Amino acid sequence: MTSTLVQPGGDRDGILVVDLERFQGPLDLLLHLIRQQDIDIFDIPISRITQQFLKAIQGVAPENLDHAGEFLEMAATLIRIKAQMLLPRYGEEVDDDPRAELVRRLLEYEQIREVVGILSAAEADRARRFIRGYVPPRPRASGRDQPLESTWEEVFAAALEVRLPDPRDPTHRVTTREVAMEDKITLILSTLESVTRVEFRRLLDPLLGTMHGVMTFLATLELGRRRALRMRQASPFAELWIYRRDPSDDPWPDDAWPDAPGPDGPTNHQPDDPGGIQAQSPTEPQETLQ
Amino acid sequence: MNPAQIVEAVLFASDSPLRPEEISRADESLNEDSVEAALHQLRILYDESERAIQVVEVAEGYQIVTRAEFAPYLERFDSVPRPSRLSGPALETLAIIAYRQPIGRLEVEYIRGVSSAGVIRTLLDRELIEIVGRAEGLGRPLLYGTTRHFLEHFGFRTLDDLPRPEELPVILREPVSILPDEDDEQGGSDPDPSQEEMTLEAG
Amino acid sequence: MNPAQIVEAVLFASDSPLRPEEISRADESLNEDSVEAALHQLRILYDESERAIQVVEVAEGYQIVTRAEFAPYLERFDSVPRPSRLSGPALETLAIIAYRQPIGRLEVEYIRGVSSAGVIRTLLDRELIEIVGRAEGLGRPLLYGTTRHFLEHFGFRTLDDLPRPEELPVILREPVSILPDEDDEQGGSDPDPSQEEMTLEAG
Repeated sequence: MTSTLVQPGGDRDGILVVDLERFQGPLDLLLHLIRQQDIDIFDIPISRITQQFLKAIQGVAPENLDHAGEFLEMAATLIRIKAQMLLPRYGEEVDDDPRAELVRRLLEYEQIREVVGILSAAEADRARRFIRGYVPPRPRASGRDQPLESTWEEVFAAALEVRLPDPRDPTHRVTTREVAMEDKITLILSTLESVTRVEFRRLLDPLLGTMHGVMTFLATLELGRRRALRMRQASPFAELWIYRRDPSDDPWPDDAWPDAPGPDGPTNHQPDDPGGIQAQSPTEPQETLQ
Repeated sequence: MNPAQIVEAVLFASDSPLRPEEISRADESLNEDSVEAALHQLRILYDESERAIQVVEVAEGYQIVTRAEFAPYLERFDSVPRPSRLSGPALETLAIIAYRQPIGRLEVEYIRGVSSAGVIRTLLDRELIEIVGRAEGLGRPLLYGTTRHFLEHFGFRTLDDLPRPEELPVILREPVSILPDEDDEQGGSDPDPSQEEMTLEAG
Repeated sequence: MNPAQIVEAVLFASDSPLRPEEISRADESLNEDSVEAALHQLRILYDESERAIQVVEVAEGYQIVTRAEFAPYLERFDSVPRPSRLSGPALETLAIIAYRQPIGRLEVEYIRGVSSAGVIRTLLDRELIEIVGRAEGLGRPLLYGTTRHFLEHFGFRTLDDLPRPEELPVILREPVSILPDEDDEQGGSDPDPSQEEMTLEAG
């Protein structure tokens, strides 16, 4: 029912060649693929879309693409849905369709894109109306002269709500940054400063979620490319070991690290950080990753 | 000094939109109603005398701005400060926060499909959003909402100037699929994710 | 668009006074003479319609300003006290500073989890807090404490009157260090609060 569009630059499979940089993220890319081919959102041919999605993100170097991790995560989601579609389905309930959540997100995202259009138009219109350019400075009433209506009860209520993030409380982990590959590169390099080899799995923090894992792996690959480390895996699915690659070092030493990992080893990823608090990057909102 | 003159002087001297009750602080003779009346008078006066400036209602207040048709002349001047436009990610994040406020970062990121800490920081810096509270539950994540400056930046009077979710077209959605009882016409096994989940809830 | 309208728009939107030859850049149809004529026209228009604003010539050129006789209203507008309440973030920050003074901005930000420069400025502005010294160490950061005005406003004689009940978070009740790794497990390593981001093994 759908006529596949072959655009200039499209290959013979009819898969659209898209310029990934144009897209805000994986949902934007998915919407584009669906819209371009006039696909019924409620009956997405997951197999075809997955193929097209993978093709679109293939060959793009992670450092050239914002949110590379999120694109990969979406690819994983699509593959999972595709696999679930192959399973026998019991009944025709909405909940049974593995695509349902994706469809909901796509529709929601489509609405957001509509709102973006509205905001953009409003912003452009507003930008054509200029406010007064020069406002001479006038004496401002000192803050102290403004009657303050706040009561001690309010201050005290705020005091009771103060929560100090406890780094050792696994239910209260603070993440202050978006998942950036640069951070993971720092993590790997600093780990390899104190030990000469480490299991990839040890670089992962199960509480930080998939995106961190994907990014850590991408960072490992990138460092491999830069010849900053070596990777070794004895057999498929075996533990992946990462080795420091330093010309002055014996590349395969029998370091004590895997047997006796000390708590103060790998955690000191920023040994030069002077102030402690500064390292927290307090200018960023911190929230707990659930 | 008539009220319209006082209101004009105060609006002219202000660098941000003013609410009628704020304007009324200029003189004991003024109150919210007389300021509203004076504002009305001023708007008519500016319109009838074909002035290049006008009184607009924005961000829950009033402000004097140039008429849009004079923009081409003003854009030629370095001495005319121009507000910088927001990036695509910033607009997208603002759109979500505007409709879903109060909302936490993780929810924004799930809707956008990409991490958003950096863009949220930018919006906080530009005072387009602010922290409006903390959610209950694990870690009590921060919740964000739009500011009065957000309204000003986009020239909205209030948040109600944004279209309601049900007024937003959803291009991908086929007209028939809006009605759940017409599911069959879509070809039997098509799933129909529950409609109420698809609309944004204005808040 | 007549010349007087263009001149009005340009003068209004410019952030500095403009000379006639500068104003004439707004449109090819304008020159110094036509701008002078338009300025004259505008001055008459403002006078005759008894506006609160006027076109004045200053050393650097022309600008639109409010008439001198409206100054009292503007002064009053600026000085009439506005009752105000502290925002949620301001209350939280004030509570932290009250209980942990003297305290630096970074420590406040560490506890709150968000950047706090703006809210600290607000509290300084309101004279609820003041700079009480500088910390030792890198950059010798400023330390903040509460003011006499704080005590007066909230009805305390001294800081010792601040209630410190059991339910107050330990971090505020006792002078415990907020630096997270001063226990033995860390083997005396340098304080590094960022480690929760990077800890390799889940606890």
